[in-house]
Amino acid sequence: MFTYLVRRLIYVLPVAIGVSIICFLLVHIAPGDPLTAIMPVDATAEEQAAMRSAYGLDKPLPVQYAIWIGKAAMGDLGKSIATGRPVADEVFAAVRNSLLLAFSASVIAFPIGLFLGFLAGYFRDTIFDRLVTAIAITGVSVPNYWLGIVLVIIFSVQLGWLPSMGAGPGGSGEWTWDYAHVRHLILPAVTLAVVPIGIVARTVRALVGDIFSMDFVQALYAKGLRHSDVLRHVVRNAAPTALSVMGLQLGYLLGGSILIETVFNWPGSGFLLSNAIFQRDLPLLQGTILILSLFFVGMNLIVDVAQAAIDPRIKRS
Amino acid sequence: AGTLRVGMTAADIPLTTGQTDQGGEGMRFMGYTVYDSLIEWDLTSADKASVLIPGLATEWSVDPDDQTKWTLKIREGVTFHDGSPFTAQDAVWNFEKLLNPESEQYDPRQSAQGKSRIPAVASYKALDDYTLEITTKTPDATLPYQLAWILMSSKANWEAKDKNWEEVAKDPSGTGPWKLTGFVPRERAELVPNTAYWDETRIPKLDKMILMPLPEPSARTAALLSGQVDWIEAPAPDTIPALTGNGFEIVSNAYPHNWTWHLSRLDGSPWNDIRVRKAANLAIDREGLKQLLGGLAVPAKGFLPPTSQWFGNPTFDVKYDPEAAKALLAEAGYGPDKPLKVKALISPSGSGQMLPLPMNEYVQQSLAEVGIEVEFMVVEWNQMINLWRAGAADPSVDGSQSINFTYFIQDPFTGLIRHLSCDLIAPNGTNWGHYCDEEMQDLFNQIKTTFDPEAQDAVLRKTHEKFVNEALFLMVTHDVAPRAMSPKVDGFVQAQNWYQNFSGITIGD
Amino acid sequence: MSKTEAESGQQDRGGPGQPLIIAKDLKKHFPVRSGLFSRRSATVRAVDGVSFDVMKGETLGIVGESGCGKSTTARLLIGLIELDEGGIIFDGDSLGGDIGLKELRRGVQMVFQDSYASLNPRLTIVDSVAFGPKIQGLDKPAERARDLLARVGLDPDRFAQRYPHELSGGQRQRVNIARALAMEPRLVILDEAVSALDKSVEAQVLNLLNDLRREFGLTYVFISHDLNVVRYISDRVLVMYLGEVVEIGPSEAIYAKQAHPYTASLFAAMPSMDPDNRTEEPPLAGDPPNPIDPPSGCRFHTRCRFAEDVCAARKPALSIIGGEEAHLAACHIHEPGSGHSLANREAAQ
Amino acid sequence: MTGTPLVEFNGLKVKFKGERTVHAINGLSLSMQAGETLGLLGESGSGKSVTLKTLLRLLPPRRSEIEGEVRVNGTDITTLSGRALSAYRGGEVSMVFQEPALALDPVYTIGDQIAETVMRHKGVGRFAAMEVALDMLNRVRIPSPERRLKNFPHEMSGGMRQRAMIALALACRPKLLLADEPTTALDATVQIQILLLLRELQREFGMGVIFVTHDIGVAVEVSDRIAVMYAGNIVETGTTRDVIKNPRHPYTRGLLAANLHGAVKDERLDAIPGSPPALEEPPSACSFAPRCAFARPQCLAGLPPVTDLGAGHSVACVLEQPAFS
Amino acid sequence: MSAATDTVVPEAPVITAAGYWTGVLKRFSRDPVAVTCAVIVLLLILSAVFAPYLGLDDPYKASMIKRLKPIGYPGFPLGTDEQGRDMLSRLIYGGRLTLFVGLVPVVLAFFIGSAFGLVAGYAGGRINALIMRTVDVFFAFPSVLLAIAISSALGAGIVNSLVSLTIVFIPPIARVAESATASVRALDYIDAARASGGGALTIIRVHIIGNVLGPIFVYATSLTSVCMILAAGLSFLGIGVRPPEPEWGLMLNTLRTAIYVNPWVAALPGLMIFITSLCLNLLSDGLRSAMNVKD
Ligand SMILES: Nc1ncnc2c1ncn2[C@@H]1O[C@H](COP(=O)(O)OP(=O)(O)OP(=O)(O)O)[C@@H](O)[C@H]1O
Ligand SMILES: Nc1ncnc2c1ncn2[C@@H]1O[C@H](COP(=O)(O)OP(=O)(O)OP(=O)(O)O)[C@@H](O)[C@H]1O
Ligand SMILES: [Mg+2]
Ligand SMILES: [Mg+2]
Repeated sequence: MFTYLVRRLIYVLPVAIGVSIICFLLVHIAPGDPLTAIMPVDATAEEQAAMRSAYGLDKPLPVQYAIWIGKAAMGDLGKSIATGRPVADEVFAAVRNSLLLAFSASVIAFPIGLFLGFLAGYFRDTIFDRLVTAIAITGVSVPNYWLGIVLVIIFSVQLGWLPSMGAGPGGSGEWTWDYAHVRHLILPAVTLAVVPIGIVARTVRALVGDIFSMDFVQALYAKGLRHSDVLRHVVRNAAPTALSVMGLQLGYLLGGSILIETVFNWPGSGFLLSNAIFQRDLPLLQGTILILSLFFVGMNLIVDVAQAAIDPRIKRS
Repeated sequence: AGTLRVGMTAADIPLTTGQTDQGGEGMRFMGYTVYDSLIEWDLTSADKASVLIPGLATEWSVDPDDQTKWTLKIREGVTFHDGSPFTAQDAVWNFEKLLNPESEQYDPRQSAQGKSRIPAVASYKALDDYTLEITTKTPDATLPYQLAWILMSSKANWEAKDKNWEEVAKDPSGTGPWKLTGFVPRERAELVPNTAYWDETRIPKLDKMILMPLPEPSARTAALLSGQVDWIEAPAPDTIPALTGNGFEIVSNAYPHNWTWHLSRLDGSPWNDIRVRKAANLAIDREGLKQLLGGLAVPAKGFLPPTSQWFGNPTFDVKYDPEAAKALLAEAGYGPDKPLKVKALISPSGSGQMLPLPMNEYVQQSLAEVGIEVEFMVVEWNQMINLWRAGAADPSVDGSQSINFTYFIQDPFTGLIRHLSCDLIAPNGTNWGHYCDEEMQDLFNQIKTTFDPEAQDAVLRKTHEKFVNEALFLMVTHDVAPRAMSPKVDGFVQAQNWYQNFSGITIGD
Repeated sequence: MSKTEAESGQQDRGGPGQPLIIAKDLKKHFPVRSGLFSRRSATVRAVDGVSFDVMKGETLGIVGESGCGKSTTARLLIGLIELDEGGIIFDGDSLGGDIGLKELRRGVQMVFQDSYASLNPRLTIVDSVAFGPKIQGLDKPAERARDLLARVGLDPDRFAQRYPHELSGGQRQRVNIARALAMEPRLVILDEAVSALDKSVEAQVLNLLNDLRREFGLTYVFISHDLNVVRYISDRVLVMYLGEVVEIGPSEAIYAKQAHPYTASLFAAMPSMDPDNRTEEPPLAGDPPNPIDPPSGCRFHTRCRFAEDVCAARKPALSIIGGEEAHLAACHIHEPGSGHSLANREAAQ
Repeated sequence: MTGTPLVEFNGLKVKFKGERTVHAINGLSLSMQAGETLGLLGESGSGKSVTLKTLLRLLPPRRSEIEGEVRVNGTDITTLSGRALSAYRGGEVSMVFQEPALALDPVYTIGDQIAETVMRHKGVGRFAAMEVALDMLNRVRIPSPERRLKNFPHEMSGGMRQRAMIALALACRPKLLLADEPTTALDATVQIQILLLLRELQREFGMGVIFVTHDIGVAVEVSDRIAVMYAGNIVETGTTRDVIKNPRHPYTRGLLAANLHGAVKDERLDAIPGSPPALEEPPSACSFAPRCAFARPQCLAGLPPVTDLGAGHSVACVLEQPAFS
Repeated sequence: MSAATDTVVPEAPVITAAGYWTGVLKRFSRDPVAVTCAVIVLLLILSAVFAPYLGLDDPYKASMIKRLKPIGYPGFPLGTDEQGRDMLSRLIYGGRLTLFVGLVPVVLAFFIGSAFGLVAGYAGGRINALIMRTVDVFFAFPSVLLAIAISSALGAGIVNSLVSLTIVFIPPIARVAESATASVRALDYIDAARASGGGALTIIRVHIIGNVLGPIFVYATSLTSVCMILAAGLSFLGIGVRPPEPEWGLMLNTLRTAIYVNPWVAALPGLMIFITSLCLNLLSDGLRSAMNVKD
């Protein structure tokens, strides 16, 4: 297990470096001047040049990368051009909020997805299966940013039950687990949960269906096991894959919530990202994408390792 | 009493250290609230254009012998939120903060926002605690307007924060009617009244004001409708029926802002022909456009809003008269068989740009009806700013003959001079269209050298008359800075200004 | 036929006395990943010094347990995988020297065990058969293919345009044979070509193979684990164990008396067909060892009931059995002076 | 023949519905006594596995239709359900599958899987069940059984897995063991070990065994009686000796010839031509007739009658009718 | 010829020799849901392609007095948008761009990704490592994030959207192509073809492409709905198609504020995205089961 872990870690390194290079290059292939957004519109050429060198944007690309990655490794992602605050602080604060949202969405999505998927896989080719498949396909087909808007109209504007935006009363920054805050979480989390419900349900359905059609299930019945015992075996067999699907979905939720966060003004990484995009805030853009994708890489790693740990079929040496 | 929660259009809390960012909104919510400037705008009246009034300086005058030398009397008894007194030395310290890169307190971020606002200032010194002397590079009568930009932050606080502006940002100190008690980047800022404010009439009546950045218009509306905020800036026009229908109030007023096409005056530009310019101005049904904007617009009668103190009495009536437009075009040699083709730079969005796309399309159609065919070059807002800086002659504008921009036109410089002055031709300045006219230049010089405010206003009126009579811009409309608020909000008077006074507001239950 | 033979260079050159193919000391070790820090990455010694020759017109049977390297040997012979060591001489021409892979493959073709996996599911069978001739630029590949289909008992009018999934296993294997023959090879390697077929169909295919051999003067290398089949079809038999040859000889000789204890066990493991005389004692215990770490010395010593110290210490060489030149076995018992207690008795006999 | 037969099929018919209909078993009748080993011999697709699965009621209920009677120890098992069915499965009858690698749950240890069955049927605790599991592994002669108890299936070799599978099947001392080609996936040297092991355990446990294979040699090694299946029916049944030494059905004879035992090199083999029928329709005549060298017009007229040749030897072929002999 | 005599096979009913795709088509046509979806998608595509000939209003023609008219307003069956443009016309023209931006990247990625995957899968070794490790790097980004990152870097515009979405979808397709190729590569008939002297390119062309394209294609079709939603999402964020082009995501964005005035009209573009992606998904599922490709 240990060597597996180490090998997996070593394998992650080049990927992480590749990711950082892409993050770095992304913002440099962009046309236009990154400082535009923060300079007063009528700044003179010298003022612009001075600012450019203050932000280190006048050095050759490889040098900029080396400086950037060196600092990044020390936890210093530079300062946001727009706000002057350390990018790392901004990103981590935002990622915390995104995580909160992603976890909440998972808490909604995974049990539902698992439940539906399992039942559909179990009752394969029945009306119930069709129904679940329909739900699942609807889930993956609905543009969730649109759904979010629709939910806001219904539940915030029309019914006035739930807040439409923000992560707390008065845009509060400190999250606490009280009703006033949790209210804010409901709509975005539900919206975000729709896609993973579909994906998890579909995957688990296929998985459980496949497992049920495997020989050993017949052998289990042949042993005289009851239905419930056989289900236990099936669940145990499906668990590693289902877990890894859910892990990946969690990663996707974190990286893919930008549209939802924009719709709900949720102060998370996606919202930060869209601000960074809009303001062409280079360091912030780089930092956010880097952190999110590294988080995703890490999530993949955890998923793989966890899967290896619980799935005896995967060779661990 | 009560707490006012405001949904701003900015994406972030403006810079808190003094000189703000985030444009006019930054100054509005984080500038004139927490800070004061030496000379300020009168924000008490909704009926007339606002004028300059004493701020931290009680009076100012120029030396009649040396018209570059200004003396300002500093208000006595003013203290910062941290308790330290405000003196002439503090004013000097604040100028150094913006203008002198060698100084300890130099802050590039504030400098980036403030330096270009006071181009006239050459030097400054404190003659005593309450007398400040400012020397300009050349005689410049617009200095008071320039000084209205500069916000004064506390030196004592900066020193207490280890001379670190980032620390200051978290707990800033100004002399303004509001104190910033805390903020979460991109989420909220909390302001409470400064009960020791020097102008008792402007001590806030509220307990608290909370600012929330809500850049997305429909998110702002939803937030207001669902009771998460009490006040939103710039509600989308289409949401206004829904807002008023639900008992929310829309407040608006004209203010120094215009939405124009800045025309290229390079050789070969069709806009060099005054008949074409006038024709275009006559082709647009501004009332129809107002409808598109939900009634939230003031149709342009000139470059400045009709209520401006500098509007004057232009002879060219900017109105909708397509027949006259067609006639003018025919005179200029264009007609149905030979339509005039022009290329126009627009962007799909941008702060303060109102609804650039629908509006430009409207303009496009209006012009098409009289025989001007417009081809758009659509670029992103940030790119647009670059192209605006680059000027009409730059290859990157790709031969576009106009650029759609909204202008902050609050003072003589930003309102008139910067657009057409020969020495500010892009890329050295913001004269995008390369316009250069002797007579105009002469008027600009007069503005700068007329130190008597009344006389200066007269020159400004004359200048604006020339703007209009020669149809130097395609003058379309003015924004009215709409804001929507819950019926609980009371006592707000919307001044004809970019900035507003929040002190009189109370909030009921 | 003579023209195409000339084209594909398939004439006999060395005369009947020269073996059609000689395998000299073939070695193939597959690396397998093991622990991250282990310097020595493990290898599967799939084929480890295998030598034999195949005479023109004869059928050499190869038998051995699963994983002993039969398929690897076959793939080496036809150049599908690269040799690590050793050499192949085809009718006097050495591979790599006198002839290249291309020439070798014209002379050697192969039929695989999995009749389904060895046909492209998206090609009609006539296209599958015609593929080789087309590549080689032989003329009228489609016609040739139809002829061959007819020859293997599939009426081209009914079958030519079918897809593999529309055929039964036996029919697919016929197609595979036709496909191999389309290249006009002189040597056909049949890697478990009949193992997956039902007994009744297997017999049909064996009959077909015998007919074709006679008709085209083919030489076969016939790999199987069914000793009955091998005995029926082979002139000589080669027995492999963990990548090595343990015994080789004329099939009658080997079936009459197995010299190597492993061969003997293999034969003893055949189910008897006599209900009155059923097998009472398993000849061997346990499974074949892992080829990743083969036992030292004689690789069979871990399972051999005659094993002595010498067997673990030293690898036995192939030595002649019973004075018959063609019959060789690699066992210390048959190696006089090897130090094995039974060796002398053997010599004395 | 004494007492009730252990297993008795009476006109069993199994039909699969779905994308295409398959009449897998067509009126199969067969009986076997307790303690007897029956070899079920036949080509691929002849319905051997379906017969066994019917015995265990493992056929997919929604896609299969079963007609006829199947009695085990006198009870008609086609009517069993719920508790009775699970007590029957594994307790009275258990099964060894062809591919132990697929028939064992990959994520449970061998020990767990055996113990689970024991706990289910014997109602003992986990500890006691593990003891039984260990004992069983010992009996099937798995080396170092303590260690193997904790192994997952993929950590064992093919032969070992099959031994474990057998241990599992026998853990509850069933009266009937079904073995579906348990040795086809194994090497010859391992196969014979398993066959002998099964034979020995059968004697030891005194259970009845139905052993499915397509290899006559294997059938000879283990079975007391042999039943030859073709296209979903039994064409010939008798003691092993009778069937091997005196095969009467042309198909049995063909199979024996195709076994190549004693075939002379270079001599043409008496191969059965063609391939088995597709079974899309229920047979209305002798299914083998199209491939039969001795086919007569009568063969195609109707289902062949079953002729009892005495001593339990019976053949379903018109040629054996007295009219022909 | 004696061998043939005893091997003439008395065959059960001869299965008509039908090509693989005929079978797929047959199975597909038996799936009512998939067929319905195929028809809807086809209609959408046709109406998009032939939009100019449908006698629709000009999708760009604005009218300030006819703004945000409700569904069923005379002359505007689906109402008008915030600039008084005909919604029906804009939705149909919008389908044009949306489908274009939604489908073209998948098509491009299909070709490019398949090419990479084929080469990597067939060549193995170093080449495989080089290609697949690069793919891994791109895989390390959640797709939405990658699309947004690239699009925001390149700026708004149709071409840029196409580029960024294509880049996003190349890695997953390459992965599927690689594993499909590698598994086909391991089959005996490839060895047989190699033994017949076929060169790598010939073998890829004759024996591999035909067998891997199916699964890759099915996978790619399952990406179309993702791609379309994503493309519309980019426009929705303002980094996709630029106004005033009618594009569903963009329309959704510009109509967002109109949701208070005329929620039904404002919901239409989202509904179109939803219906289309639903159909694409169901279509892809139908195709998958018709082609009998496992997940
Ligand atoms: N490409 C390969 N990579 C790694 N190991 C391999 C490879 N091919 C074969 N081996 C290993 O080499 C050994 C010999 O394999 P080979 O296929 O030649 O055996 P075989 O005698 O044909 O077995 P079988 O009877 O099962 O077909 C086996 O242990 C196998 O796992
Ligand atoms: N679940 C099922 N659904 C449909 N058809 C089936 C099913 N199970 C078996 N069949 C069909 O029933 C027939 C008999 O199958 P069975 O598995 O009993 O054959 P077998 O004699 O065991 O063959 P083998 O030796 O290949 O195992 C075959 O034609 C098979 O296709
Ligand atoms: Mg092999
Ligand atoms: Mg079977």
